[in-house]
Amino acid sequence: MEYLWIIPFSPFIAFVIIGLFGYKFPREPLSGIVAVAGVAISAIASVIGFIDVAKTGGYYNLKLFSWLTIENYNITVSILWDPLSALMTCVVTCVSTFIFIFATGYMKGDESYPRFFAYLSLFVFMMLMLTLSDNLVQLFFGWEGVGLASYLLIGFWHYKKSAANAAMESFVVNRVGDWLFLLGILLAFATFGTLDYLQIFNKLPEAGYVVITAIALLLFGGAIGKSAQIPLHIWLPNAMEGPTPVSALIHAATMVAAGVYMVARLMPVFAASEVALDTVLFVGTMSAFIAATMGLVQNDIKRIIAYSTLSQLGYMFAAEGLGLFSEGMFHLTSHAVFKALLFLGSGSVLIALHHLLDVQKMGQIGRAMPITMGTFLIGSLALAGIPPFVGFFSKDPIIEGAYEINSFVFMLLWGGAFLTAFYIFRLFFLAFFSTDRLDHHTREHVHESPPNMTVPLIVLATATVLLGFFREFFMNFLRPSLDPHSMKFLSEETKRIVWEGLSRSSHVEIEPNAFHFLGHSLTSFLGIVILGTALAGIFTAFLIYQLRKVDPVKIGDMFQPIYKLFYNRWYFDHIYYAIFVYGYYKLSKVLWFVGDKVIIDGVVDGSAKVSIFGGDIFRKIQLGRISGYVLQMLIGTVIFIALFFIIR
Amino acid sequence: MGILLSIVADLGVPNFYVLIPEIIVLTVALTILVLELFTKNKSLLSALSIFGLGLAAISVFFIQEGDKTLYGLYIVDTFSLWFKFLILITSITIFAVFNPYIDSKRSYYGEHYYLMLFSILGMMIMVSSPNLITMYMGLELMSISLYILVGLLKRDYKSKEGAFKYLIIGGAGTAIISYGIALIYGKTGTFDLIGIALKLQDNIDVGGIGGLVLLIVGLALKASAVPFHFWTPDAYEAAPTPITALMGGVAKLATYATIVRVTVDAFGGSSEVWAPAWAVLAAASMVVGNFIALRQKDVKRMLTYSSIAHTGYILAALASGNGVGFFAILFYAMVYVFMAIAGFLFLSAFERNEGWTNSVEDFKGLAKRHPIMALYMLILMFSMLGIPPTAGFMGKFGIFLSLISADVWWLTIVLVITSVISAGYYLRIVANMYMYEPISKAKFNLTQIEKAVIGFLSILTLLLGVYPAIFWEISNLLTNSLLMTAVAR
Amino acid sequence: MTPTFETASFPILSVSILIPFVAALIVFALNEKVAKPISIVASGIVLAISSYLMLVYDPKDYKIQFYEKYEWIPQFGISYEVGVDALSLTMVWLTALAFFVSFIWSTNIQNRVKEYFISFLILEAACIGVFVAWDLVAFYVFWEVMLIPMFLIIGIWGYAERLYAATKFFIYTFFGSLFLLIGVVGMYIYNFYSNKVLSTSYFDLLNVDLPHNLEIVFFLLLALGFAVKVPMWPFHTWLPAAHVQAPTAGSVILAAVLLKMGTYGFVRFNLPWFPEASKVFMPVMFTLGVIAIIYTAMMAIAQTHIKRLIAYSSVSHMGFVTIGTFALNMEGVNGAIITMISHGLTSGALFLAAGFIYERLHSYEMKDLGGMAKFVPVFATLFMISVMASAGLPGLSGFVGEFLALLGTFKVSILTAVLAGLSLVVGAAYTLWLYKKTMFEEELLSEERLKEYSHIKDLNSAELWSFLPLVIFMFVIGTYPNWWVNLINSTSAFVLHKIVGG
Amino acid sequence: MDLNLIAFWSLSTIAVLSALGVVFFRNIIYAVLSLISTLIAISGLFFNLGAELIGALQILIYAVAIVVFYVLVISTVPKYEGEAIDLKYSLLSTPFAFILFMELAYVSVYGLWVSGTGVFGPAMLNQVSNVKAVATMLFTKYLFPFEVASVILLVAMIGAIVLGKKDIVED
Amino acid sequence: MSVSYEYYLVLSGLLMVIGLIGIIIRKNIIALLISTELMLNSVNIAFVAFDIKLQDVAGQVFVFFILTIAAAEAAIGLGLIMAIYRMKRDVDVTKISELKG
Repeated sequence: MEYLWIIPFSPFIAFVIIGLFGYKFPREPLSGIVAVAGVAISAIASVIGFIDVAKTGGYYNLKLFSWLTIENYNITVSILWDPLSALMTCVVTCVSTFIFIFATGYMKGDESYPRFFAYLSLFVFMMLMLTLSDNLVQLFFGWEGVGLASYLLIGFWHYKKSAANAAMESFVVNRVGDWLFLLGILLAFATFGTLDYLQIFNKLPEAGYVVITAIALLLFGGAIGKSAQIPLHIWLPNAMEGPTPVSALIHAATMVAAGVYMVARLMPVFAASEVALDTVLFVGTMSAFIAATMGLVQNDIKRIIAYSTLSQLGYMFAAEGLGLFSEGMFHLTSHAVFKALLFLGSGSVLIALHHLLDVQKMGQIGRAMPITMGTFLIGSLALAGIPPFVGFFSKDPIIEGAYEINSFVFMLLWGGAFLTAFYIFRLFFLAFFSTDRLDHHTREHVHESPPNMTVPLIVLATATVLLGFFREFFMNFLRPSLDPHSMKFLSEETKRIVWEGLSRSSHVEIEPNAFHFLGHSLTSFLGIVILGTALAGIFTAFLIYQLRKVDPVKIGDMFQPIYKLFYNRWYFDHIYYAIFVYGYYKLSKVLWFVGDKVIIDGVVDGSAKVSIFGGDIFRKIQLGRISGYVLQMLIGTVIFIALFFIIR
Repeated sequence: MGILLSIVADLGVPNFYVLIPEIIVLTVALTILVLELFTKNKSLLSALSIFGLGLAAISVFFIQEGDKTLYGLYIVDTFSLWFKFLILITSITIFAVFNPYIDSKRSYYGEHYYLMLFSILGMMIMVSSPNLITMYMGLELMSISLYILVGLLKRDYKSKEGAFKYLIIGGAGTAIISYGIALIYGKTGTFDLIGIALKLQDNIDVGGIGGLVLLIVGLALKASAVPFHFWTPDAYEAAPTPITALMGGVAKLATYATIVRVTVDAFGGSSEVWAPAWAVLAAASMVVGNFIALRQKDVKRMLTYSSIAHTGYILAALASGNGVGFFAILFYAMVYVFMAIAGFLFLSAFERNEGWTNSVEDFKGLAKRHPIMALYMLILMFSMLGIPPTAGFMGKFGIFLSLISADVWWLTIVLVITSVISAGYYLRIVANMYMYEPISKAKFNLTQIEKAVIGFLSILTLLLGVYPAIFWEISNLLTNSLLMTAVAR
Repeated sequence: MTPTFETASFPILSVSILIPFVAALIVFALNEKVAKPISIVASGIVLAISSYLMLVYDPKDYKIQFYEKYEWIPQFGISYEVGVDALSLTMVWLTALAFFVSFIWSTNIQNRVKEYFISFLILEAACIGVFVAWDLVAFYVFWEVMLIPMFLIIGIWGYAERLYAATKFFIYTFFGSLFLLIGVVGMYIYNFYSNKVLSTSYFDLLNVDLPHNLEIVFFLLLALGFAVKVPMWPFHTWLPAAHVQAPTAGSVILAAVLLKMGTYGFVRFNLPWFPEASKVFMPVMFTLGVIAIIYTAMMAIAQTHIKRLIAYSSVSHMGFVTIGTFALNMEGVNGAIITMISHGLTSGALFLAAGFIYERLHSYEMKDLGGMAKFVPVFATLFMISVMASAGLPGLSGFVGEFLALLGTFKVSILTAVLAGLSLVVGAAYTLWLYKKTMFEEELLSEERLKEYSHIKDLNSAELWSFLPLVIFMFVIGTYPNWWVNLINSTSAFVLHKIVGG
Repeated sequence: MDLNLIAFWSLSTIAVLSALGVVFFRNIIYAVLSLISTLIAISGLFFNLGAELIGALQILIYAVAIVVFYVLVISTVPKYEGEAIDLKYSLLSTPFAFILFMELAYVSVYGLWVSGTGVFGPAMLNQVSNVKAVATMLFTKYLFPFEVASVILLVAMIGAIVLGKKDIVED
Repeated sequence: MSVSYEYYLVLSGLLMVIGLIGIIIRKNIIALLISTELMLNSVNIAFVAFDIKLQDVAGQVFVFFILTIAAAEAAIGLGLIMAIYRMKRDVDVTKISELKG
C-alpha cells in the first residue's frame, strides 16, 4: 500500500509547481491542467485504495516520517488507510476533481488564475493530510491547513473589502474552535501519553470518564468551528464571498465536513462519553433547525445554499450524536455530492448572470440554461429528501433514527426537513421559473455554460441519482471502522466501552438495503409522514413563489418578529459583532490608552519626569551665595555628627 | 639642652634621596619662577614643566621602596610611589594642552606653570604622608595653589568669584579638618597614622568619633562630597578649563588616595564608624550630583556635577569597610582620573573655537563636524556611565563587589537608581553629537597635541575596560601595601 | 550533573566574535562604498561557521563544545570563557542569520553609511558574545556593549521620535541590567563565602548552595534584568517605542536577537541556578506570561502603526517563551527554545515586510496602506507565510514552539495553558488584521493612490534574498522540528537537571 | 582663687565677646579690631597654658601682620553701606549653630582625652624652655612640614600679588 | 593646672561656631574672610590645650602651621577681594552670586 503517499502529495506537488511557476507559463489553462492532473492522480490512487480496502476490510498504517518526539512518543506524519478514511479521501478527491474541472471554466479570464489553482491544490493537500492522518497532531495540521486554504480562497478577491473581512472572520472564528481542539489534544496527550488514534482508543479504559468527556468536548469544540455549527457558524455564510467552486468544494463538500469526519474518526472516544454524544446531538440538532430557519428568508443564492449546508451538517452531527455514525458518514458522502452539485449549479447561474446574487432579481433563466436547471433540480430534490435521489437515502434514516431515540430531536429534524424542502425550492422557483425580473441587459446574455462546466454538473447529477442505491454497500463498507464489533484495532475492553456508549442506538434497526428502505418508508406511517413533509415543503414553495397565490411579503408582515429574527439570523452576527469585534477592539483601544500609555508608560516616563523635577529641586540648593552654601554645610555637619551620637 | 639633643639625635639623618621626585618638581617650579621674569616664551616654560614632570615620573621608578623617612613624616611605599607616578603623568597631559587654551583666553600669567607645579607638589606630599601633619600641609599647599589658579583668569569676574567661594569654603574646611585633627590628637597624643591606629584600636570613644567625623567632614569637603560640595560647581566652572581638569582629575585622585590612606591606616579598626559615614555621604553625592547634572545646560558644569556623583560612587566603596572596598576605590579612582581629565580637556580644546560656549547645544552634530573627537567623547560618556567595555564599568563593578560583599544593599540600590538617572545626561550629549544635524559647518581648530592627548586618554579608558587586569593588579598591590602598613605595626 | 567540556582545537567561537569586529575596523579604515560588501561577507562567514557548528555539534550527551578559556582578570577569578551548548548554538546561528539578512537588506541607507555598518558589526560581535560567554562578567560585558550600537542605530537612523525611543530603550534596559549585575555579583560573593572559590564562571556558580531566601532574592534580581530585556509585561513599553523608531534592520535585530537575550538568560541562568525559586515563582511567571500573551495581543490589535503592532506581537510571543520556560519540564523548555528561534525568524520577516512597505509607500500608518497584494505578489506570498508562521500555523515554525510550550504548561497548570492557548485566536486576529490592512481591500483606495500603486515594484533581489532564508527556515523548522528538538534535548535536560533530577 | 582660673575666665570672656563683635559689628573696621582683641585674648590663653612661643607668634603674625593687611584692604575698599548681617540667615543658622556647639561641647566634655604621653613634662620644660623645645622640634623633626609651610607662604605671596594687581590691558 | 582642659575645648568649639555663624550671616565679604580666620584660630586653642595636657610639643608645632596657613589664606582672600571689588565695585556677598544652579 506504499503508493498511498501519492494521494496527498500529488496535489501538493501540483501546488508547488503552480505556486512557483504558475505565472511564468501561459497562465491559462496550464495551471488548471496541472491542478486537475494533480488531484485526478490522487483520485485515481484513492479509488484504487478504496477498492483494495473494500475487498479486505482491513486497515493500513503507513508511517512516512517522524515529525517530533516528545518523551517517548513519536509524532509522525503517516497515513491511516481504513474504510472510514478511504471513504472520506475518495469523497474529497473525487468531488475535488470535478470541481477543479468546473473551476477551469468558472475562473476563465481571472487575472489570478494560477493563484486560484495553487490555493485549491494546497487545500486538497491539507484536506488529505487531515483525512489520512493517524494522529491528532497531523489531523490538527490538516485542520489548520484547510483553514488557511479556506482563508486564502475566501479572500481570493481580496480587493473587495467584504471578501477580506469574510476571510479574516472565517479564520479567526475557526481559530476559536481550534483553540479548543488544541486544548483537547493537549489534554489527550497529558492523559494518554500518545496521540495516535489507535493507541488512544486502546488506552480509553485507563482514563476517567470526566477526562474523556473533556477531551471529547474540547475536540468537538474544534468541530463546531470547522463545521460551522452553532454558535460558531457565523463565518460560513460570509465565506460565500469566495469564488463559487470554493464554496462548492470547501464550504459544502469537504472542509466543513471535516468536523463530522473527525467525530466519526474518534468515534470510540465520543462513544465512551454520553455527555459528549449528547452535546454532539444537541449542537447538531439545533444547528440543523436554526440554520434552516435562517435559510428561509435569505435572498442571496449562495447564502441560501450555505445555510442549507449548515443545516445538513447539523443533520450529520445529529446522526453521530444519536450513535448512528455510519448514517452520518453516509449523509456526509451524499451531501458532498449533491451540495457540490447545487453550488456548481449556482456557479453556473452566476456566470450566466454576471455574478448577480439576489434571487429576487432573477427568474425564468431555466429556459436559457436547461442543463444547469435540470441538474440543479436534481440536487434540490436530493436535498429535500425526495426518492430516489441520494438525499432521501441518507437523510430519512437519520430522522427515522431520531424518532426511535429522542422525540425532541425528531421534532426539530422533522421540522427542519420541511423547511429544507421549502427554502431550496423557493430558491429554485425564484431563480429558474417565476416571473422574469432580470434587467434587460443581463437577460440577453444568459446562456448555457461551456462543457467543462456542464460536464461536472452532469456527472455529479448522475452520482446524485445513483449513489443512494449503494446504501447497503456503504453501510457494510464502513463497518470495520465504525461498528465496534468489527473494529479490528480495538482491544476487547475498549470494544465493550464503545458498545455501551452506543447503546442508545442499539435498538434502532434501519434498513441498509436501499430498495428495502424505499419500500419500507413508502409503507410505514413514519416514512410517509417524512416524505409528505418534504413534498409539502416543495408544494408550499411552489404555491408562494411560482403560482404567487400567497404574497410572501404578507406572510413576512404577519409574523413580523419571527421574520425579523430569521432575517437577522437570530441576531448572532449582531451580538458577536458587538462583543467580539467591536467590543474587543474598543476594549483593546481603551486598554492601550489606559494600561500602556497612562499607567505603565506613565510610571516609566513619570519617573523620568520625577528625576527632572528632582533635578530642578536639587538645583535650588546651589543658590550661588556663600552664606547659603555654608549654612547648608552647617546643617549637613550638624545632622552628620548627630547621626553618630544620636543614632548610635 | 642635653635632653633635647638626645631626643633629636634619636631621629637620625633624614634620607633626602627619597624626595627626588618632589625635589625635581620643586626645582622646576622655582626655575620657572625665575625664568618667567626673563622670558615670554610660553612653549619653553611648558616644555620645561613637562620635562620636569616627566623626569620626576621616571625618577619614581628609581626610588627604593622603604620605610618612613624624615622622622616618620614621609612614607615611601608602593602606594605613595604609584600615586605619585599617576599624578605626575596625568598632569603632563594637562600641561600639554595648556598653552593653546590660555592663548585663546588671552589670559597669560607665567605664574600658571609654577602654581600648577606647586599644587602637584602638594598632591605628591599628600599621597605620601604617614602623618596628619604632612597630610595637612600637603593638602593646604594643593588647596592654596588651586585657590589662586581658579581665580587666575584675566578680566573674568566669574573666575574671581569662584575662587573666592572656593577659598572661603575651603578655609572653613581647613578649619574643620584642623579641629578634627586636634580632637584626634587629644585622643591619641600623636599625629602618626599608625600611632593613632594603635591608640584607638577598638576602644574608640566619643572624642575619637568626634575627631574622626570632623576629619571625614573636612576630607569630604575637599573631595566635594554632598553636602560639602557647594564650592565645586562654582569653582570648577569658574576655573580655566585645564585647571578644572587638574582639580577634577588629579587633585581628586590625590584626595581619594589620602582619604583611603587615612581611613585605612589610622582608623582601620573603627570601620563601623566611618563606613556608615562614608555611605551617607556617598548616597547623598550620588543622588544630588546626578539629579542636578540632569538639569545642566552647560556641559562643563554638567561634568562637574557628574564628578560629584562619581565622588559618591567612589566613596561608596569605602562604605563596605573591607579590603574589597579599598581595592575597588583605588581602581575606580585611578580610572576616573583619566575619564575626568579627558572630559575637561575635551572642553578646553573646543572652548578655544569661535562660538563654542560649552552648552549642550554646541555638541549638536559633532559627529559630523569632527567624527574622531565625537568618538572619543562617546567612549568617555559611556565610560562615565559605566557601560562596558570601558574602564568606568570595571570601576563600578568593583564598587558593586565591595558593597554587596559587605551587604550594604541600600547603597547598592541607590547606586543603581542614580546610575540609571545619570544615563539621562550622558546620553543627551551622545545624542546631541550623533543624532542631530550640525548647527554650524565651521571647522574646528584643534592642535594635534590636543587630539592626541584626548585620544590617548579615551583609548586608555577603553583599553582599561577591555583588559583591566593590570590596573586591578596594581590596586591589589596598593591595597596590600596599605593593609600591610596598617597591620605590620 | 556536571557538564563536561570539549575544548576546541581551533578557537572558532572567538574567531566568530572577532570577525565582525575586525570587519568593523576594516570598514572604519576604508571608504563607505565597501562597507556593505564587507559586512555581508563578514556576517556570511559567521553564518557559515555557526551553521557548520550546528551540523557538527554532538547533541547526544550534554557537554560544552568548542570550549575555550583564557584568564582575563585573575584577581577576581574572571576569565574569558566561551563555548556552546545547543541553546547557545542555536542562538548564535539565529544571530548570524539575522545579521546576514539585515546586511543584505540594508541597501538604501544613504546617511552615514560607514557608521551604520560599523554599528551593526559591533552589535553582531556583542550579540554572539552574549550567547557564547560562560563567564558571567564576560557575559555581562557583551550584554551591555550591545546597548551602545543599538542606541546609535535607533537614534541616528530612526524616524521622527527616535531620540525618545533610543533613550528610553537605553535607560530601561540599562536599569534592568544593573539589577542583573547586582544579582551576578551577589552570586559571585556568595559563592566565595560558601565555597571559598573566586570565580565568575557559570559552572562554578552552578554549584552554589543558596539558602532559600537568598535564592529568591537573586532569582528576582536576575529575573528583573532579563524581564526588561525579554520584555515581559509590564516592562515592555520600551519595545514598541524602540521598534517603531528603529530602522528596518535595527528592528529586525532587536526582535530577532535582542529579545532572545532575556529569555536566553531565563533559561540559561534562572532555572539551573535557582531551581527552588523557579518553582516558587512559577505561578508569578505564568501570570505574567499569560498577561503578556493576551494583553499585548489586545494592544497589538489596537495599533494603527504596523511596526508597533508587530512589536506588541513580539511581546506576546515572548509570553509563550516565558510560560514554556517556567513550566519547568522538557516540553516547556524545548518549546521555549524553539519559540525563540521561530520568533527570531517570523518577527524578523515581519519587520522586513514592514520595512518593505515603508520603502514603497512611505508610511507605517494603516490608514495610508492597503491593497498592495495585487501589485507585489511575491512579497505578498512571503509576507503571508511570515504572518501565518507568526500566528502559529502548523507546518510552520511558530506552531512547533507554541505547541511544545503549551504542552509543557498544560502538564503543570491547565488554566495557564487554556488562557495562553487563546493566543491562537487573538494572535490570528491581529496578524490577519495587519495583513488585511496592508495587503487587502484595494477597493478602498482612492484613484490617485491607485495610480501611485501601479509604480511600486515587487521585491528586488536584495530584499528577496534577505527574505527567503527566513521563510525557508520557517518551513524547515515547521516541517521537521525533530532535528531541532533532538539538538536541544540534552541542553534542556541539563537546564532542568536540578529541578526534575537526573 | 587660682590666678590661672581668673585669667582663663577673663580672657575667654573677652575672646568670646570680641568674637561676637567680629560677627555683629556693622563697621568692618570695628570687626577687624574685635578680631585683634580676640586674637590677643587667645594669645593670652596660650601664655596662660604655658605655650609662650605660640602665644608670641600669635600676636606677631596675626595681631600685627595679618590685621595690617586687612586694614590696608579695607582702606582701599570704600565703606560698605549695606546691612551688616542677613536676618534671614541669622535666624536660620543660629539654632543649627547652637546644636553644633552642643555637639562639639559634648565631644569635648565626654571625650576621654589622654594625657602625659609626651616627654615634655613640667620637669623637662623647667630645664629647657617651651620656646626652645618647640623650636627644636620644629627645625628637626618637623622640618619637612616647615619647608612646605614656607612654600605655602611663597605661593600665597605670589597669589596675593597676581590676584590683587591691576590687570594691564594688553592689546 | 586648675582649669580643666575641657573648658578650653568648649571655648574653642564656641569660637569655631561663632566663626561659622560669621561666615553665614555677614554680608560683607571681608567679614567672611575675617570669620574664617576666627575659625582657624579657634582650633589653635584646642591644639595648645591638648598639647599641654599631653606634655608634648607637636600640637604647638601644628598651631604654628595653622597660623601659616591662616596667613596665606588671608593674603589670597584679600587679593581676591581686591580683584572682585575692582570688577564689581561691590563687596556685598549677595551680589557675589553669579555662579549658581
